[in-house]
Amino acid sequence: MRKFLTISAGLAVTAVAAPALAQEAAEVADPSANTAYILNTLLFLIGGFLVMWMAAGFAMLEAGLVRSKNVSMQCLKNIGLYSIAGIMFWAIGYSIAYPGFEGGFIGIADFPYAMQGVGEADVGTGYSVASDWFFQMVFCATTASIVSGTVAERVKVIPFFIFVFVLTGFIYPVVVSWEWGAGWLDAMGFSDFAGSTLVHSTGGWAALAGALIIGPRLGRYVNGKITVMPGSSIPLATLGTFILWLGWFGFNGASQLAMGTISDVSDVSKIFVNTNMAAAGGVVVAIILTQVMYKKIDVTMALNGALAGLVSITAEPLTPSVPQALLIGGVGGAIVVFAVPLLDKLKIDDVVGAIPVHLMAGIWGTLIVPFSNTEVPFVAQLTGVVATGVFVMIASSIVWFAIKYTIGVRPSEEQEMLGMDIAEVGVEAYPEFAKG
Amino acid sequence: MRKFLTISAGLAVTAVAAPALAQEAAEVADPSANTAYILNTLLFLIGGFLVMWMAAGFAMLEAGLVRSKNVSMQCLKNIGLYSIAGIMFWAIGYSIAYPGFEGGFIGIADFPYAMQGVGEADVGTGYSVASDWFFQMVFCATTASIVSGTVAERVKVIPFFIFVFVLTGFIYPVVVSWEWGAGWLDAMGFSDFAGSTLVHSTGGWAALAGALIIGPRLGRYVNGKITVMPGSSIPLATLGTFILWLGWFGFNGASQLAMGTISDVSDVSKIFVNTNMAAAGGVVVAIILTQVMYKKIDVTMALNGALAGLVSITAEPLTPSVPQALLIGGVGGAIVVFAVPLLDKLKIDDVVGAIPVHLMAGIWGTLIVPFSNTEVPFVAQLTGVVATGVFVMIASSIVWFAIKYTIGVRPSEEQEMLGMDIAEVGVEAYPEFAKG
Amino acid sequence: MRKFLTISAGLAVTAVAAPALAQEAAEVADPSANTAYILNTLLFLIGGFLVMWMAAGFAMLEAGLVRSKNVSMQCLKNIGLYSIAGIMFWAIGYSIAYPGFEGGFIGIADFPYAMQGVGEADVGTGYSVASDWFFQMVFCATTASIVSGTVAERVKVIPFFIFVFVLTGFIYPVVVSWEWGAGWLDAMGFSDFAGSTLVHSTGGWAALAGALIIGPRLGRYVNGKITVMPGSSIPLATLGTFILWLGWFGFNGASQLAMGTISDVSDVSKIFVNTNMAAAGGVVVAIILTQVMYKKIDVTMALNGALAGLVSITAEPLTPSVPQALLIGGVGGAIVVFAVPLLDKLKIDDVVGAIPVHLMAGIWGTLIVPFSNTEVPFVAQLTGVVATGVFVMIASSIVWFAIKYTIGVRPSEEQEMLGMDIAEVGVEAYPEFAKG
Amino acid sequence: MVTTIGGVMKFIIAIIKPFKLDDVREALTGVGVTGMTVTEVKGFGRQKGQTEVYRGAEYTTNMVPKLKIEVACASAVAAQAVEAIQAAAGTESIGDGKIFTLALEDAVRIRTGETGDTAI
Amino acid sequence: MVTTIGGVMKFIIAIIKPFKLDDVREALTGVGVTGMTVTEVKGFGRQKGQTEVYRGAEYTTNMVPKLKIEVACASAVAAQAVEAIQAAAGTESIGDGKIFTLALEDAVRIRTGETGDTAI
Amino acid sequence: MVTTIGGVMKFIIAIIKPFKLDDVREALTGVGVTGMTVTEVKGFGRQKGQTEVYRGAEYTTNMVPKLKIEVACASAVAAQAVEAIQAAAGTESIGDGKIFTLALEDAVRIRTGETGDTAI
Ligand SMILES: Nc1ncnc2c1ncn2[C@@H]1O[C@H](COP(=O)(O)OP(=O)(O)O)[C@@H](O)[C@H]1O
Ligand SMILES: Nc1ncnc2c1ncn2[C@@H]1O[C@H](COP(=O)(O)OP(=O)(O)O)[C@@H](O)[C@H]1O
Ligand SMILES: Nc1ncnc2c1ncn2[C@@H]1O[C@H](COP(=O)(O)OP(=O)(O)O)[C@@H](O)[C@H]1O
Repeated sequence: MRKFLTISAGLAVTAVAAPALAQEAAEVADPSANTAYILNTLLFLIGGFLVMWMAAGFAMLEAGLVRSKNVSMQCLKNIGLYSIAGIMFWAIGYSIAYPGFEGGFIGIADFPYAMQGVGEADVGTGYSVASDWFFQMVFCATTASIVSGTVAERVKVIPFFIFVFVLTGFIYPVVVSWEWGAGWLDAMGFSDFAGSTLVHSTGGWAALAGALIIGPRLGRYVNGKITVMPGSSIPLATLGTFILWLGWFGFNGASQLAMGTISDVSDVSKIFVNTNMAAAGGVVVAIILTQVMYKKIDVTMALNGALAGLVSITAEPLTPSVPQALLIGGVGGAIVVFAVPLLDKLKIDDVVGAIPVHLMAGIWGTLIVPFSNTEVPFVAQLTGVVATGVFVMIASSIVWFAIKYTIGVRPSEEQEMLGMDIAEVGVEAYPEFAKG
Repeated sequence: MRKFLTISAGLAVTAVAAPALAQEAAEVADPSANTAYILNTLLFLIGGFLVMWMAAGFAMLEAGLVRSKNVSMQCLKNIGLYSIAGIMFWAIGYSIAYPGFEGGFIGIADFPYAMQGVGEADVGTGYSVASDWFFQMVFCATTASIVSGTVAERVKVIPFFIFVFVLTGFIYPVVVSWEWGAGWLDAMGFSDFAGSTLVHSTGGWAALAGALIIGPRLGRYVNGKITVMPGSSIPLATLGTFILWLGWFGFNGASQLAMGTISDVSDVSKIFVNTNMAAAGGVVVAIILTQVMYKKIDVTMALNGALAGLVSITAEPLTPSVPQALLIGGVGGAIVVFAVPLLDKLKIDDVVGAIPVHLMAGIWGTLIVPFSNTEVPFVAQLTGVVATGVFVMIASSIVWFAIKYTIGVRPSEEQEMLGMDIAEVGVEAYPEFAKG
Repeated sequence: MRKFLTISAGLAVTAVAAPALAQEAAEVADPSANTAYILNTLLFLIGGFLVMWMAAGFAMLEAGLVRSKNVSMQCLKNIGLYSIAGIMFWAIGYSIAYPGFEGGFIGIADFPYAMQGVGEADVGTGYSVASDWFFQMVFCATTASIVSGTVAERVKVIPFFIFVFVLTGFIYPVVVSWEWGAGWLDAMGFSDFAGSTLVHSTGGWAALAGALIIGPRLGRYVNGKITVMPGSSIPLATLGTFILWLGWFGFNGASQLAMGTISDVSDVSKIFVNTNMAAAGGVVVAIILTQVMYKKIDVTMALNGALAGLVSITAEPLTPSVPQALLIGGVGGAIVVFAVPLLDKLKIDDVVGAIPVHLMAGIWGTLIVPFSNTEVPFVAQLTGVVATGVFVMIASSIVWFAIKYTIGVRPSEEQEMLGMDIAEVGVEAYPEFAKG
Repeated sequence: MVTTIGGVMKFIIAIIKPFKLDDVREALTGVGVTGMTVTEVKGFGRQKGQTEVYRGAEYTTNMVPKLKIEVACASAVAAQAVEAIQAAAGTESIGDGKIFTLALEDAVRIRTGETGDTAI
Repeated sequence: MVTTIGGVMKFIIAIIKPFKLDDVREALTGVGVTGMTVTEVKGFGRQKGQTEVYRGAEYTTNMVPKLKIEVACASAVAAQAVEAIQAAAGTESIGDGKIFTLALEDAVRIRTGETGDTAI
Repeated sequence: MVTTIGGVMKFIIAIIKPFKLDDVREALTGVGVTGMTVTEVKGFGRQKGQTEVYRGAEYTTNMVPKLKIEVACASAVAAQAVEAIQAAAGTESIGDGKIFTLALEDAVRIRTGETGDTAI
């Protein structure tokens, strides 16, 4: 009973402290506005560090799913892309994402983005602009992380970083400006709460373009036969998935963008629950399907199922009821189980399953929003999905091709055989362990 | 545009709220009650994501302590059980845990648990019900995680999930209802602040029942000889322990259940300190004892020592002074050092040491509460320990036996030899590394 | 002294914001002061658990960079040192660090440090003393973690723990008292916001003293030739780096020491941004330099680059603009790339690169403070750097020598060959994997 | 240095199922052979590997993990040693393995320099 | 037990580049040799290992990863087997490896007890 | 293809303590043997493994990690090679290992097709 006793005790104390306040509440610098400012900012900071942590999640997930000869490279790409994303999103990204237009297609505000000065707080916004920038930046980095997984094991490091440079500085920001930046999609009524389309599909499309243009890993699809290339470490992949799951509470929860009122914080709580339930649904469905289809439960599918569930709920984590969240996430899990082998049939080599997880589940999540949030027009959702796909595919393809036909994107066959760790990093991931 | 809309909306609410409230501040929800509501909810959310993170801790600890041929399976079980726990605790668990009775033995409220609607906040409770549910759910999942470690390497995945299904949907909730749910134990004055008995012993008893009914791993105890089966990765086990230690600040700290007053937040701080000190005490004692007893310092004992210290302090992390916390945790560390070999003598095969850590240290922590909190009657503590043990052992045994004599609980000898990863998951954890 | 100045400043702002409240502040606990108290404490708690998490970061980073035969030992040392640090900092450390003097050299307040009682809150301080102690303790532990990396693979466990005992109980606290404890350095105007010198250089000097006195690993430098001893797991080292990066938001952000006003929380946000940018700068510079110098990008250098960037900005994460933060961090990254091979030339065997990262970048970060914070006199910074170096080198050398000539510090040659895991821990880190 | 005493010793190479190692060792000790060297190997043969499914793609690992045991012994005991191994390693199922016998011309114990079958 | 039929069988040991394994296996199957045992080894020879840079220090790993293939076969097919391996494993580049042929005195199939070349 | 020139070459198999590898390699280079193949093995013999304590249970790993070195060389140099290995690998302590000498009937260098001792 202590769980309730304590609460009432807590209220009691406040109640006593309160009355004195009552009178001046109206006139003086309303403390609750300041308190709201602090709490809103705190939400961005907590959400921000949780999403930053997702960079580690992607690094571990990918390190675990590539072969050991490419693990160091995957680690390098992940820490590098996170750093580049931060710099680019400050240099021009944020200014393109929030150009200050109404219903526009593309624009740019002053750049690089000027953070506030020491001790400066802008009560007008209701939160610290630096905390908002930080929270937005980590979303940008997430988009790049998605790409690194799909094109792993066969892209040289410098070409990859060049792609990240453009993706985080230009492609992603433009898409964001359409919706969160008050652009034309937003004007249409398109709704993407935390970025199923803006973040995940964008990353997924860029990854797909890469996979198509770069081609599969050497020996992956030989005369119609699929060569399985199992990942080097399942526990690392599992760790990465748990990290991402944790980070997602910040990703979706802090996308409420405010915690200064009891209704906002209650909504954040509801988002936590729905986010968790969608992931759980994705896991359970992936487990059941793989058991039924293969008589074995592929743990990597369960991991992808969790992530697909999370991506699916990201477009609208607030309005669904728990059963709806379970359903939305569960379908995400099913998408993974069916899409992964499908991509193999199409000879599209997606090393970590980022296309099913981020692109396909992202589309599903975006299109299903009207199901729980009736104010959202389906046509707007469809438009958003298509427009993002067209733009990102074209823009990414241009960049991938430009790299391919200039400095080249793939290592030599011998280098790829040898592994990128020896070829480009010079440091093997597990130098002491014999390969069996 | 939602990024700005929401904000202004957020401010609007406060703005609207503020003046209106001014007058009636005394009677109805005054701003500081709102602030308390927000802070209480925030405590649940932070505590909740920290405890959710413990699921990753258990996964890594167990992945590191099982043999490499069963690591994928352990990862699968952990992500699966966390998902099942979430669904079951929503479907019926929470309603059984909080049936709304006074001093009862078993009951159930409406189920599945209805979360609040969008924007809804119930000032009466003083926190968002969704945040409370989330915080309670992760505790339920912890209970299941404890079981997976003890019975690792020899339980088929489906039987294991069935057990988790019952444990999280029924067994754990019933125990919780006795105390936190205002049941008979609570009426007796039993006190278990954050769950040494309700969570850890419950998991430990369920694990013990499993270990006894399922039996040891093949070849573990042959004609009186103990075959040592070292874990596959000490760094993963260490990582898991650090994750659990981190998560425990949420586990114990947020069990204060309120942060809306200066005394509550101060108590949360005190809980952080005591929690950390108990863990430190457990580590130091385990290190000293193993050095003295074996002339070597078994790192896995130090890791278990930290966890035992944490479990020990969980029943009462607030009232002890620092020396008391060190002592309580230190004894926990000693329990591990002596209990682990003892279990081997009894031929009880506990792969990760969850029985000494969660069950035995949990009992110790519960019984020692009166030492620092004189208001708590020892007899109530003893009753709680015994009642929980009897109920959980009986209930768990019924389930384990039911599974054993229907679909069966163990893989075939050959499958167990081969490892569950190949037998049931189809994916080896470290496919590329030669086993030496 | 900034620790207290900041607080009072914080309160000042609140006071201004609530004039009406000013009067009755004396009698009734003024709610907005209470809210500030809660938020300040919350900042310490969040910052505290984030920095506690850094202990896991060091453990993983070091476990990944030592050879597999010493990984269990490295895990043991890290969990042990964190525990010892907590106990020592409570027993006497905090009282030496905050002796309550003005401009003094060394002193001690009552010890062991008395935490507050249940429900007690001291409004005078503006935060819970327990939360402050917790936040300070994890800094102390960080200092010890730095040492373990440098002297890894060749120091017996008990001698190492003895050193940690003195470092965390005496050496570190004395240095802290000079500045944060209102000692003579603080009186001089020395400024070290979050501890580039107090924490990182102190750890770095202690590590350097150890490396010199203990000598390099067997066979590391034979007749002028450098034998490369690659780390056992790059993904673990990468994970460790990401953990540290995450923890650093708490390390620097919470060193603002207050979140109860809109200006404080805005500054915390600015600190988050600068901290992230400095790390990003360190990564990018390390990547570019290694590519240019070696035609390969050594991922371990990129990881160290991130950490060096973080250490560099730690002395002043608030006042720099983003370009300044990038520059400060970038130079840190360059320091690593050049200093690591330099140490090899000097036959100083620093297993994980802690000397370049924590000591050298820490000095750089401290000396560059006046560049962004003109109020800080360069001479004071220089004095602080030199004084810390002299004191820590002397004190640490005394301890290392004392250990060396009594119980001895190194294992036998045969034990070192065999690896410390077998020799002293009795548990191999990866018992099942063949060494290639 | 040593004079070669051709043919008085045999070098036995046995490929067995991993979990049979302890049985084989005991069997060899039984016939007085205490020393042996073991290597992790992968075998190809009639026995096929496990069929696994990874991310929806089925595949058969046609390599089967085996252990290779090398034993040097005097010709006199070779026959019993081979028999002992065969008896101990058999499971009547495909993939039990092979035993190969080669002539060993000479053996030296590094520590002592002893040669011939005294070295073993 | 078995009578030694000296010289009717050969024991072939080939050291090859790891990525040539599948080609070699197919080639051997081509000449009717279906069984083989593979071991991970490190080789020293003319071919030098990769030069890597670790934390600013250059170093050459003078060991090169190789695979060792052991094949027991009847003398009759030994020559073709060796040729098959050589043809399949060659890349005309240093480090391609070696093929060693030893006399195999006897072979036993553990499962059946068959001996001589019927055991292979 | 190659004609078998029986007995002109030897196949030396040495089991040594892992940390002696470099010494042995230098010693072999000293007698003109530059090529060799190394394998990680576990050895059973007089030398017993470390006694370790894991979670309160003592156990002895009766397998000791060793390295197996295989060297093919002309008979002429075999004796010196064996002596070189013995001298370099010795530590006068139990477990130093063994050196086995077998007859090598033929060798082929895959790259060139050279045979006999020119192939080595
Ligand atoms: N011709 C051969 N040369 C070398 N090793 C062989 C040969 N044939 C089989 N082996 C080894 O023996 C193992 C078992 O052989 P296999 O044909 O699978 O079953 P069985 O021993 O029952 O005939 C194989 O995995 C392989 O390691
Ligand atoms: N004398 C030898 N004894 C045993 N193995 C050898 C010998 N010489 C070479 N090898 C093996 O053959 C491999 C290739 O030999 P190497 O001299 O590098 O190239 P190549 O085969 O083209 O002459 C070596 O890596 C080693 O494993
Ligand atoms: N009869 C044998 N056949 C094959 N290898 C052997 C034999 N006897 C010993 N060995 C190998 O030699 C190693 C050392 O032998 P051991 O008896 O331990 O010491 P020593 O060489 O000093 O006699 C063993 O670990 C094993 O690998």
